[in-house]
Amino acid sequence: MNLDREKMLNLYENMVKIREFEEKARELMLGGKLAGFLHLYCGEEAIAVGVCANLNDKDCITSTHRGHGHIIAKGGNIDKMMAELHGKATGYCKGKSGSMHIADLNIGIVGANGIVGAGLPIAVGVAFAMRYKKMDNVVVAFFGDGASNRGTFHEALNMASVLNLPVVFVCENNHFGMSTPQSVHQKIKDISVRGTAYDIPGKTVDGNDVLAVYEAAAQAVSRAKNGQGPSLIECKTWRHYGHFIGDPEPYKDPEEQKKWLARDPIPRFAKQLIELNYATQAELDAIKDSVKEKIEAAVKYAQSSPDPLPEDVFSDVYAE
Amino acid sequence: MNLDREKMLNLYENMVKIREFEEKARELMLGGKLAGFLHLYCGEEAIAVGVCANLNDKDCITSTHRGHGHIIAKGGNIDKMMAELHGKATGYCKGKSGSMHIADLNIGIVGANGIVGAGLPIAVGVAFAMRYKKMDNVVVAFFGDGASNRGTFHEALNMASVLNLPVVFVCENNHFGMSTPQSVHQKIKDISVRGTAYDIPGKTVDGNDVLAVYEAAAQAVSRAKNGQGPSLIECKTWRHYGHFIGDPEPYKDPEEQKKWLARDPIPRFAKQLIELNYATQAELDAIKDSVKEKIEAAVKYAQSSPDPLPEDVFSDVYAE
Amino acid sequence: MAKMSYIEAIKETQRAEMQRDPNVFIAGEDVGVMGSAFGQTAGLLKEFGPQRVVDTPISESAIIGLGVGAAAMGLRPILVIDFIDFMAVCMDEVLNQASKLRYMLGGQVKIPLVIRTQIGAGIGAAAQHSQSLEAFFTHMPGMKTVAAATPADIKGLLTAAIRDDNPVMFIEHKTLARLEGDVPEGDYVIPIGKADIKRKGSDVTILSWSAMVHKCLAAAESLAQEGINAEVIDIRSLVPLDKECILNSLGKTGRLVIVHEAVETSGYGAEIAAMVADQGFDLLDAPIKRVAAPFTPVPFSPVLEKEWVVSEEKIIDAVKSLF
Amino acid sequence: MAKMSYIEAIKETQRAEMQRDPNVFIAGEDVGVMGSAFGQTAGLLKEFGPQRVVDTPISESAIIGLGVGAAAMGLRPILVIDFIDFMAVCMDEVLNQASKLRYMLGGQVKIPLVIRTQIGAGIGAAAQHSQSLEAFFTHMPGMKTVAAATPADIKGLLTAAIRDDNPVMFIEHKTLARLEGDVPEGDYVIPIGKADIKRKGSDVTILSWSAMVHKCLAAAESLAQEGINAEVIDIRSLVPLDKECILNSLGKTGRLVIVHEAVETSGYGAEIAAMVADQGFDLLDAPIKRVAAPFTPVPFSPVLEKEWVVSEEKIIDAVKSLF
Ligand SMILES: Cc1ncc(C[n+]2csc(CCOP(=O)(O)OP(=O)(O)O)c2C)c(N)n1
Ligand SMILES: Cc1ncc(C[n+]2csc(CCOP(=O)(O)OP(=O)(O)O)c2C)c(N)n1
Ligand SMILES: [Mg+2]
Ligand SMILES: [Mg+2]
Repeated sequence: MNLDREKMLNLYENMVKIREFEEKARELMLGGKLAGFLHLYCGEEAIAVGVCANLNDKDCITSTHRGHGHIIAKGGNIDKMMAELHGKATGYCKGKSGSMHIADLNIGIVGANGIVGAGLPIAVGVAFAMRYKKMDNVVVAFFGDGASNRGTFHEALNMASVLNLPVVFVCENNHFGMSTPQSVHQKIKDISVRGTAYDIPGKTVDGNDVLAVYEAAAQAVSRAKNGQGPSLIECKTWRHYGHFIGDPEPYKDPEEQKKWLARDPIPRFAKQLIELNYATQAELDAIKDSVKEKIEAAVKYAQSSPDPLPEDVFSDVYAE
Repeated sequence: MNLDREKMLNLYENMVKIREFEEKARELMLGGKLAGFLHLYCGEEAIAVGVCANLNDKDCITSTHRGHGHIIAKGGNIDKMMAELHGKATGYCKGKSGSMHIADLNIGIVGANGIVGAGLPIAVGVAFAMRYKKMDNVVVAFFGDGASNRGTFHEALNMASVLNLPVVFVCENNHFGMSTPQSVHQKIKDISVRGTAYDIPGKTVDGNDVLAVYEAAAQAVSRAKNGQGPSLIECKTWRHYGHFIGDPEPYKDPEEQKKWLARDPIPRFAKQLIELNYATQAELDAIKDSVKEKIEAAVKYAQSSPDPLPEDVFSDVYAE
Repeated sequence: MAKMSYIEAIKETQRAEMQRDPNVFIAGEDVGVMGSAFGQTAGLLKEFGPQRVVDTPISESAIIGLGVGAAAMGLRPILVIDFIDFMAVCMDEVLNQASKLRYMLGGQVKIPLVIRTQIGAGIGAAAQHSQSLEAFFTHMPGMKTVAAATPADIKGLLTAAIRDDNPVMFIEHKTLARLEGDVPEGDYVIPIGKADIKRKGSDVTILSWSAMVHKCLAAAESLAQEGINAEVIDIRSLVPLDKECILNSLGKTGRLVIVHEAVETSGYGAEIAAMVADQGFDLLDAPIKRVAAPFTPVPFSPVLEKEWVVSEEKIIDAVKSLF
Repeated sequence: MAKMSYIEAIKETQRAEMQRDPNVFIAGEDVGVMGSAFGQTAGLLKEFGPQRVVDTPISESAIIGLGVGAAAMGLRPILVIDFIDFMAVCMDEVLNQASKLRYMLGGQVKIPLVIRTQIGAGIGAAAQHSQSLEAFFTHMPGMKTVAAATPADIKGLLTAAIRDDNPVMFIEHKTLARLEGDVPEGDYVIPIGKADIKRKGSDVTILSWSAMVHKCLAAAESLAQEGINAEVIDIRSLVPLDKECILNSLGKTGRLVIVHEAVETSGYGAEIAAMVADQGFDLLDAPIKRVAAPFTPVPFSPVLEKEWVVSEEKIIDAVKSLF
């Protein structure tokens, strides 16, 4: 792993930023401050961060209903995100999107998506455009284990394969589609084997190990940029909370939950950083504190921002 | 191969019946006697016949736009088929279906389908019902190489896998989806590898060898009937004519066409039958002659049958 | 009569029909262990087992396809697609398979399946989880479409839908989940195709379905205080439509306001207005008004969503514009 | 003016736009080597290469998804889905992605894509290859829908659709393939949203689109011989709709007959009738008539199909019923 200190601490900071953002969003939701559905990324931070650390601003991602982590890892502005969650005019999408459709086209965030599996074909289209325009870039499509059973997964991977497009398909296998355990929704254990069906290399990694994710993504990204086509990476992980806020999780085995909480990617990476002398505990604490401040500032920004005007309902339907 | 003479000759007769039916349909279409689209099964007869020889009347099939062969192999009545192609009231579907939606629920033909890939999920549902009703039966879903790229392929195989249902998925790989060669529509060579994605056993066989198809299907059917779940069989084959009648086939390599015509499953099986002393050429000729007579009779039946009444347009929309 | 919530009525009706007929089963995402996101199937897995309450992968085409195949074999599937927005991913199975199979096959099969799904905005679920797309299904010969506005109608219509030998879209509304109401006990079937006059009146006919019925009733109360006596019809069944009930009401009132939550353009209100502009033309004393959503996706922000969803005030204004 | 067929106009318009704008490309099944089933893209692969004329797998969701992603990046895809019946397998990409993305994202993107597809019965293609489903797309905010009845309209509307910054459903009709007509040379754009009065008249307004326009014109000629002078409007653009043109015509005639090939219930004729029953109520001297298909799938048998498809006689009868 040839990452310098700055990059390593950056990974850490981003993971913490996601975690704190999500915890704050949870608190706001439980406090009745946010409308709609909220799907938290807590526990899965190493994936978004490990993958996006390989991307530049012209590289793109498509995201999911559980998208906050991807957006933060890709460099999204948390003020605008928080404002969007509050439905404010200053939000990323002027309050029209809420949690599930956040995008920032300027930095390659093509959008979260409320339809499971819908991002994959769109990612293929973005990659098609990159090749068409002779851009030296790559698209990452994030999606879940549940989404890997949608027809769009199949069609998108096959299409990317035959057109040999620069796409990295990243499956976040948190072992559940909503309440349905992986063992109930598919017989295979490693979703990466599905690459076989398209002659796409598939790889399974520990999704709670940010460096392992980083490594796997680095290879896939360079493969794509070298014109060698798409890859499939499966990251095994676990969501710490329910599917959405309000989910009582009758389906989760407390033992499993305990086992996975012990593998929380953030303390785990913190330990590594300290052991390998990248940072001291105090330095990591300072990072966390500064992140927390930023999150508080984002909340303040959001809450002091104006609502959209009722007549804004009518704008942005058609381009002139 | 432990098939008795009667069964062997039956395979032959069915293959010839399909061939002659299709040649006659072609002649009628070119002569302006039939409306709509006509997709001929010529060249692929060994598949339908080899597979359906393993099925009884309570076993079911779902078919495709290229469905005549499946229906004949499953025991369909050629009079009613021919009448249906002519849009007659005596046709299988009272003239409402034409070539693409023929069905005979009494002998397990759940229906041809004009939407590529649509039969697969329906087959899964039929299998679900068989298990629900504790029937000791199996469903075969026929589909093409092109159809194997539709999302429904993926969803149906995965669903059949997790529910462990008695389905045999039979892919007729004739190397083209309409004009698009397999190499353009997918990077894999053997579609049977796609079973891996669902933990379903996949097998590739020579689809122009009726006995090889029979063998593979026999195994898959007994697997299914033993409660061991679905299988995927890929049969490599070739369509002798264009995608539909009227297709000028600018995309076909004449050399390839020649190579495959030399592997025509019917003369090939005839040769085997004679070499292995199952039949003499004269006996085979007699079979063909009798089949031809039946086809002529079917045409006569169809052409002398009444048209539906205009008011029949309104019936069969809803069940009372 | 028993008092129960809309959700309880959904659950209890499914339970009763599953007890009555062993061929009835439920399949869909999270219908089993979780009992569905809002509890619509809670407890059914325990009672009927995994053979009859099937937790499926996220594979909507395969879910509806499974239903079509099973129905063709004589079973009576209840297929759950949580939000009507998701129907877009399995439209072929609905439009080209379930709805057409009987006709294409010359009457050889019945396809007795029910698709239970929810429409509606109002909870900040944004553009892909808030639509009211019922009109699509009314343009599909072979399909029936019903929508229930009260717990009692849930019981009567869902029972009828499950017993119907045809595919039925059963439309629930997500904001009605906790609505309480009296529900008749025992066997209770509302024939599909019968509208319900939820308020008698003589001056204007207000016609609606699903959650909007309640807004229409509230608007009617306000209007009564201003001397306008509105009749409120809940059509309940979109296809087939109870034309007789509508035209009879119009014979009394001469004025028609159609209210629905979907966007106005090509919403099902258009069909009703068109039918009346032909068959009821001579009964009309005034233009036919539609009160519906603007032609935009559903926005997230509560401020925008409130503006988007039809309000009582808009209904009142439309009615008054006719006098 | 050049004489060309409907199909040639499709091909030549695509060619011209691809020459003009390097961001325009075509993707779909069999668009390349085969040049599409009826030659709509013949020769384009040779001229523009496989990068711009892309033969795809049979994966309609991925085709439209590819278009959405590419359009978001600034390309201008023409996506070919042979028959509108198949749109059911990629409805999510159209309804929930292409049409909504701009709005959901607060105006951050444009999605300038065209979906070229065919409607219509008349060639014995039966229930899954003969539908006229254009109404679905008119219920999707963010989407425009146009239909061309002549080679000239093909050129003008397809050019406009390709240059439009929004998703556009471009509806062709399979029975018009060989229709010949004069086509303006050079740059020729018909603004989307403008109806065309294809025949002037004063006694009744007959309104239609796509292939039915020709039947309406023929019916108008017959009616003229009986002393009824019909105005025939080809709306051409379903969304946005040229309400002004329709209401102006009605101001003259006071009578409206809407003709379309789709099944009547919830067809786009309903929307037009509803609009007129509100905004044009005072102009109406008679009920609004719709002439459309019965509420059944399209049957195969030529005898049945002929009964199913709207005929000149039915149009004439509907018009006469208003006098
Ligand atoms: C097409 C579609 N079907 C169902 C849903 C409802 N739904 C939202 S998230 C979800 C589970 C997704 O599971 P997975 O893909 O594993 O992602 P995760 O939530 O675990 O991150 C479901 C069923 C949806 N939004 N879209
Ligand atoms: C969903 C859908 N897309 C496209 C078509 C048009 N179409 C009909 S058959 C066909 C090719 C099918 O290829 P394959 O599955 O290999 O079957 P084959 O014709 O070779 O037997 C296509 C593209 C269709 N009927 N349905
Ligand atoms: Mg998951
Ligand atoms: Mg093929």
